[in-house]
Amino acid sequence: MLINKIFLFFKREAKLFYSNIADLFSNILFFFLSIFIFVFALGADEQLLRNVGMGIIWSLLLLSSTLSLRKFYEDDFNNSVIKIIHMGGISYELIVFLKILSHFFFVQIPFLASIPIACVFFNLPINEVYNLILTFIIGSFILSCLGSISASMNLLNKTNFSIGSLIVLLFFIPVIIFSIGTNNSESDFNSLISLLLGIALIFLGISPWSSAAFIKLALRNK
Amino acid sequence: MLLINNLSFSRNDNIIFQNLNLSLSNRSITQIRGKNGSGKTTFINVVLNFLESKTGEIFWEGKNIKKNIFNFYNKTTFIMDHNTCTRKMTVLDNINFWSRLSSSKLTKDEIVLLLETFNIQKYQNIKTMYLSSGEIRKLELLRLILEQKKLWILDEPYNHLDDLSIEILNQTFIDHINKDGVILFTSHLKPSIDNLEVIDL
Amino acid sequence: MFNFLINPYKFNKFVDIIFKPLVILTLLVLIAGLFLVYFSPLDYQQGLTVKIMYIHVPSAWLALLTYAIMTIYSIIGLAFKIPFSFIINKAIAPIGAVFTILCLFSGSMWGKPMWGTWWVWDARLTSVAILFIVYLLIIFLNHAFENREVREKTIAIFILIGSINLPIIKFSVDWWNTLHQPASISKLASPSIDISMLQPLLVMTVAFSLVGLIIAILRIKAEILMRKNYL
Amino acid sequence: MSLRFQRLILILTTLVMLGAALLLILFNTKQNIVFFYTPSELIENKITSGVKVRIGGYVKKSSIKKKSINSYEFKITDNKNEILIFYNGILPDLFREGQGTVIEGSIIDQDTVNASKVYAKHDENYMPASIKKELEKNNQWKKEYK
Repeated sequence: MLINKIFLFFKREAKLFYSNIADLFSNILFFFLSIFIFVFALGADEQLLRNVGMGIIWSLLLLSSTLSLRKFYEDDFNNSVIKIIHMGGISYELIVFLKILSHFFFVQIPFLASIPIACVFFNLPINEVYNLILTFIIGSFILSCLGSISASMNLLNKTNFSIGSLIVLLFFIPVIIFSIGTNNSESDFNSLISLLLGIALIFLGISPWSSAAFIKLALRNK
Repeated sequence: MLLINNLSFSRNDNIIFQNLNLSLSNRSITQIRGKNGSGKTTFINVVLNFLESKTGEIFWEGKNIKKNIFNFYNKTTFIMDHNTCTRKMTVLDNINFWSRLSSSKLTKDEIVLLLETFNIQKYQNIKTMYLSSGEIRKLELLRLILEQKKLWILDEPYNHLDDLSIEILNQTFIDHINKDGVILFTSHLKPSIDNLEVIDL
Repeated sequence: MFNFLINPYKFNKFVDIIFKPLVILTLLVLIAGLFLVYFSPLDYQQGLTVKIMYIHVPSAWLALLTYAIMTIYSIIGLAFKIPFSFIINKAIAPIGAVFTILCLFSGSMWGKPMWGTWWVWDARLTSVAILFIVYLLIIFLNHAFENREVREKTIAIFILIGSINLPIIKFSVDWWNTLHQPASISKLASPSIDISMLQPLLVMTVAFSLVGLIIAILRIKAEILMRKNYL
Repeated sequence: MSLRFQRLILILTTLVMLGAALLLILFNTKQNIVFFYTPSELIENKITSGVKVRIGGYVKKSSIKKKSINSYEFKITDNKNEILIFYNGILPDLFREGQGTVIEGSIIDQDTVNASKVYAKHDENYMPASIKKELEKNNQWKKEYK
């Protein structure tokens, strides 16, 4: 049954998450250290920190979770586990889809726990913290989709590694615009959230197909 | 059972192989032999539809495999020339993953027995990254028995194996043939198996 | 009849016939365009500054047109496996990038005296800036992969994803409040630009596209020569 | 489940997702990507003072007062509501009465804004200066050409 195999896939991802947990912690540590650096660089002016807080937290979250994107397919591709799973009866498109979901649950959601602590450093008002968490849930899902596209694209790239992160950052521009927009008092909160949801759905729709195309291409030329 | 008809493959206009015909019936074992770089691995990958052939078709039980590729995969165990176990998972986790992915009906006791015959039961709960390459290779070959498929396709199965393990592997091959199985493997060696058909690339 | 658009040999033959007349025609149109621009009237509001339009608008249109052509060729290349389309993608991406930077630069020169600023973050300007970054990434990608097939298909897929940006650029001025003014020339309504200024604009557009075409032909021919072994 | 069936299901879900995304985006973009607000929108939303905003509209006829060198006071209108602007600085060339403009500044109270930056907005109409004179002579000058 396909559904059993899907559960099996998630079980394996959970095991791998558990054995890679040090990676995750070092990414979160990177996030906090860069926040400290920002605070020291800007000076401890409370009003200033409050004004720029959400923007800084969002961009640092983005940068530190792009750190983990290189690992997205690399291991499974190098030891051909992708081929084995495919031979087990799951199409590449579905593998990508499951991989995106598991990346979201096992890599992005733990970051969520660190957001309230980060907000304390910037003395952000409670409604901004709420906005940040809500937009980050949607935004990190988009990040997982984009990460899947860029990581699969980078599988055979031996010369220019930074190009994958460049593409993630490029397509993330609208997400940042709308996420920060939720703090604007005159903009409509609900419609911004549904805009973000719309973008998430678009990328969720196209990323299985494009990532699977890249993976097939990479397997063929390995 | 497996019929390969007029198969050719080329990469960037370099012809790797051309007009290859092959018919594997039940209870047969076939070796693809050739020098390094003669296209053995490529041939295996074309047969398994991981690479697109230029001309020709492949039939499994009378049906073109492209019509329903998962039907074909469902009857096939593929051992690659490199290791496919996940290095960060334990031996037992790897085995559980493989057996459930292929919906194998082996019980836990049988698996433990298998591990004992291959002499790796003491590493059960150790991550595979700490095993030696010969032990990892044996773990890889466990999949043959674990998945209980009819068609075995192996790419360089003798790599990293000691003499004793080679003998066990040959014996496994013969057992499988006697159970109506079909085996296709590549190697540059000359293993001593009865009724071995050899195709030179 | 249109085989030269997808077949490199026929493309070479066709281009060899038309190249010299094309160069002469381009020179003539360019000179005519510059003359028309020189003698074109001053705007009732903007005075002399309006003449920046004759560079800004054609380069903006051609930046979009180049990307649209790349998108079409990517679809053709991926769907029908025609290698010539990847040659075109590689050859014309830098041309599009140059048109985009020309558009941004001239727009900036125009914005300072008229709007009072070099740059604002409104939807039209931002989306064109993103188009420029997309062009740059396409050029980078051309140097990123060792394997030719991987490189070409990757770029084609990337171009397809990036084409989301095209309608955003085109309609940004209609959908949202922007500092940038809406289009003066559209298919449905009569142009809100006087005929004496429309003429030089159209001639300049033709001249720009001919110049772009000549550079594209030269680059495509060079690319075909480089890949002679693969085609 | 065969490969084709999996693909079919995935294609259908993709189409549904893209359709939903299209609906969500089309219904919600209009009010969100704005470079500026019109005076009416500003008054409707009752924004508290001190907030930074951009306001766009036309400069009201005969409302520009020059208080001193580089210090101006004028009104922005969208033909319904108007907002009083104070500005210190150099105005762009195109800034004149009846012309479209966008200002950036902080709100003082309901309908007064302290501008920190003034942009002139020009419309999509281009016309030679000589023709404008002729049109005005013949009384054919349309009001929409601001």
